Amino acid sequence: MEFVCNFPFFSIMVSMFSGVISSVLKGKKARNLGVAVNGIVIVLSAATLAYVMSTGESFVYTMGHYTAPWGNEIRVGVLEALTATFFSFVMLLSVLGGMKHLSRELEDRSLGMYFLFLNLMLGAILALIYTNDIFTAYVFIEINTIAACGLIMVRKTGPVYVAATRYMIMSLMGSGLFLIGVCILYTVTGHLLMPNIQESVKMLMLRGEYHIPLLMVIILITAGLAIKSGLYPFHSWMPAAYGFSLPSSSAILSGLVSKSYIFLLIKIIYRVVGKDTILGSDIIKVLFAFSVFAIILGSVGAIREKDIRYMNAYSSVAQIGYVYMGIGLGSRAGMVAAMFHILVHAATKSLLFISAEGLSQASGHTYRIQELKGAGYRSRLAGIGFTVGAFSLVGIPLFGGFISKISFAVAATEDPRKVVLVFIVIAISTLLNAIYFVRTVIIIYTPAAASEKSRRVKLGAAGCTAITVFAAVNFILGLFSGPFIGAIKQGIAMFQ
Amino acid sequence: MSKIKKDYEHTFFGKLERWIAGENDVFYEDPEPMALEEREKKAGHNYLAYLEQIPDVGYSYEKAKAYHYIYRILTVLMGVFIVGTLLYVVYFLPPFGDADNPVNNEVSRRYIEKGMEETGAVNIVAGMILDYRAFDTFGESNVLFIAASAVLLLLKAGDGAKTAKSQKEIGMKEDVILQRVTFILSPMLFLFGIYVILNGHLSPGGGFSGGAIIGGSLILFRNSYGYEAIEQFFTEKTFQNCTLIALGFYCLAKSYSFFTGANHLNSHIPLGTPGDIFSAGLILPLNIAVGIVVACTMYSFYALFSKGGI
Amino acid sequence: MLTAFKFVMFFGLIVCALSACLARRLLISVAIFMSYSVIMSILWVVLKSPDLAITEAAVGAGVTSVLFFVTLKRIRAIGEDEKHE
Amino acid sequence: MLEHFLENGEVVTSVILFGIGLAALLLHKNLIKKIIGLNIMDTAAYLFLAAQGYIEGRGAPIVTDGVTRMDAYINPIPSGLVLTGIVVSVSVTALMLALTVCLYQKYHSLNMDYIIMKMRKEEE
Repeated sequence: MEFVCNFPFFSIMVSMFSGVISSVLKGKKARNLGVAVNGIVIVLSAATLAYVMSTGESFVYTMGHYTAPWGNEIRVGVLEALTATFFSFVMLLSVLGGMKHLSRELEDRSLGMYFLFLNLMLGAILALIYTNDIFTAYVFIEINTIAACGLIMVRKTGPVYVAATRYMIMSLMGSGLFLIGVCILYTVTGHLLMPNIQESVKMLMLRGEYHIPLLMVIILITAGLAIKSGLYPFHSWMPAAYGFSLPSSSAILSGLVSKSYIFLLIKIIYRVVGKDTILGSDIIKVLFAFSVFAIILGSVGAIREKDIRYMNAYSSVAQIGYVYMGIGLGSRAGMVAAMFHILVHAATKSLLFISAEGLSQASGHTYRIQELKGAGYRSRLAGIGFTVGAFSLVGIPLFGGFISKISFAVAATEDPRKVVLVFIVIAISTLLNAIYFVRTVIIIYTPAAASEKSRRVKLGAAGCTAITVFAAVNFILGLFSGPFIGAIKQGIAMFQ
Repeated sequence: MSKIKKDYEHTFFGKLERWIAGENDVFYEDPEPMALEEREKKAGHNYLAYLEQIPDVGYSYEKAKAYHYIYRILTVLMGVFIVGTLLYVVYFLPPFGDADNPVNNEVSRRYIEKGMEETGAVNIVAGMILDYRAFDTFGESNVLFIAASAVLLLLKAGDGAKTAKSQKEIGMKEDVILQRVTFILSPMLFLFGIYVILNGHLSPGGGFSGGAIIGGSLILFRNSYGYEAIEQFFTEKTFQNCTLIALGFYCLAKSYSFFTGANHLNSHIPLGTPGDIFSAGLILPLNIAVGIVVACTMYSFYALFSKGGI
Repeated sequence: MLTAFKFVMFFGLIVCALSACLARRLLISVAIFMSYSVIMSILWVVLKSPDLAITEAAVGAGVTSVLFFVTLKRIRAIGEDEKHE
Repeated sequence: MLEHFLENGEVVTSVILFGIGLAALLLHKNLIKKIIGLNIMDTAAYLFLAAQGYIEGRGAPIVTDGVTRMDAYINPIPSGLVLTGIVVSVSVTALMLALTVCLYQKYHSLNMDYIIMKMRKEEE
């Protein structure tokens, strides 16, 4: 076995271990450790990605001395390595972008805790991406949930506690459903490792046994993960959780945490239940219906909001709807579009949250959109960043969001029953997105009264880098989407 | 004119218009402040009665109230529906207690037949969670650790605000009977916890249950003698160091075992004779590490809840 | 005999769960939840899983319930502090 | 059907408990009751899992007298999984209780709806 095969395991262990060490470090040291570990993880994941791309095969890494059905293992393919690299990259940039705010807002002790949660969350997200064992997934889902709750409540004000509690209640309901789904799945298949489960499911489908329990398992697991990732009817916790927390936290929560659950769902669809089984069920249609509601109503909610953070949060509801729409199309092209949109949205929404913070700092710490007049002049880089993010999500050519919308439309043409609906939904949602994003962009570039013009705010080196790189990533995803889509296609082909 | 406008604002359509215009909670009006105060006054000193009389949310608007009832009924219906569907599913599940069920396959056969030989543990469950499926267990101790950190962050009284009040122990009473009983019981519980941890690979128990028992004995001790007595040997520093050393050891030991396993190297850890205390390779040290983490965490949960500091 | 005992325990579990959710006083609710955990741990002994039984008795019935009690105490203390001020 | 349910008493009970716990978690306004509901839901899932491992007439999975035949012991896997799960649920419970204490400190109430209402009032 090549030494590079150890890298995914190293990246999980390094981030977990650094989380444990952070508990005794002072704030600044913990911060430096966290950033360093995040950098190491990016390098390790990128090396893994290069290796997997070059061999063109996925590999399995046993956690311990026992192989397939007996021990735990992780599995690394192109899609996993790509997602891990991209997610750790987005996490590093989100932390850098909100660094100034973090140091100002949190006292020393809380800063250390913040990075403890962040490191453990990074480890948990990596483990969720790589895992090949469904019960391991449950345990790391819980770590992810608690870490996300920690990131929300680190600010310690009343509204934040309320937001964290609501988040926990919804999340725990989701984990409960997921757990009972896993229990039933174990009961009928007798395995916990994904390839073995898939084999048994195939056998059971052939023999026509346990049809109803399997259907129930799919429903429960999908519902649990949909609740946790905030699909439309279960989105009520999202605006408060994203709105009240620190900008880095909002960026990470909306960009990575909810996306890691969706990634797990895609993995389960392909590697546990089997694509054919899930296509034969009606679950996929239900997901599609919910996603249509999510796209439209999330955008409407965003239009109604007057607070820029809430607007971003509601826009997340709509974008998660897009991802589920890709899954709900039920074709491989739809899945590719969904995966690509996960990447685009992770980069774009983090950019929006961070530059919104920059804009509000330049306007005297207000978050009301009306009062951000002229903020684009006072903090130029944040203004540019927000504009790039907004245009990308509206779907203007040159930006990443455009490519993902095109991919959704192309994927929809494969299914004659859904194509009209998808086109209408994309058109309406583009219009609605344009209303609230362009409105905001116009407001931030409306010249304000002369007295306010002088108040310029510096973002700091870290913040500037983060916004620049995020904007660059958006352009790269828009202009050179070919390699990414190719890698995603290769990765999804490896899933089977 | 203005009166008409005001009246209009209180009608359904007026509210709808304001809601569309972006005012969030037009349907969610405040209760009359008088009523709220009166209710609190009525509750008097009986705290529990006060808790029960916490006013229902002040939906002065009738329709919102109706919505609330509909929500309740829907939730009950949903619960009944979930129970019903799950019961329907249970009807199709394999029968209870049958040896031919899908769960009793080659995996459990290997664990039972080869388990003692491969892991050295007499207790098959301990061998399974700490050797075959050790990654799960590693995640689990991290769940405990991160929850303890989150509780520490939430409940730790600020360093500047160390007034007499925040230091006040809740529910502390000098009680001779309690102290006498604790004097005998607490060390025995402690010893029993150690026994459970050390015999985790031989008999039921292990790090988690033993750690919880030790934590329980510490809680009992603190409850009867006060935190001054326990502060002599257990402070926040102790908690942090113990957790760090135990979890760090756990992490390193397991990394070593995963690394050697995946690269097909010999791990050079002697398994010993099954049945001895010093056997089963890494399982005993891991059990001790887990036990320390669990004991510290359980005690610190209690300490944080009762005083706001360890 | 064992079957009858098991059914008594199932009945007890459901009654405990319902009454823990519906009890008017929180203290009683927590106490009922404690007995729920104890019944659960006995049931696990019957199901031949002594590891689970000992863990549930120590963690579920012991530490979790103590945490509930101490939370209630803490809340009461906060409530009383507010009244004195 | 009824006979089948009587034979599978453990599983049926666990499913009913799961429903009760889920309803309490969603329905109750009181936070402590919500947390109790959460615990009931989790233990119900664990009971479900533990019941799957049981095999009539076999012993606990601890090797006695050196016998390592499969037909002497019950399935050890569910026990291990539940052991993991119990610790997860106690950690989550502690975190939720800590949040409850903090909410009570700020808003002097355990009623979730009331807390949300008070929070909105303060924000304005």
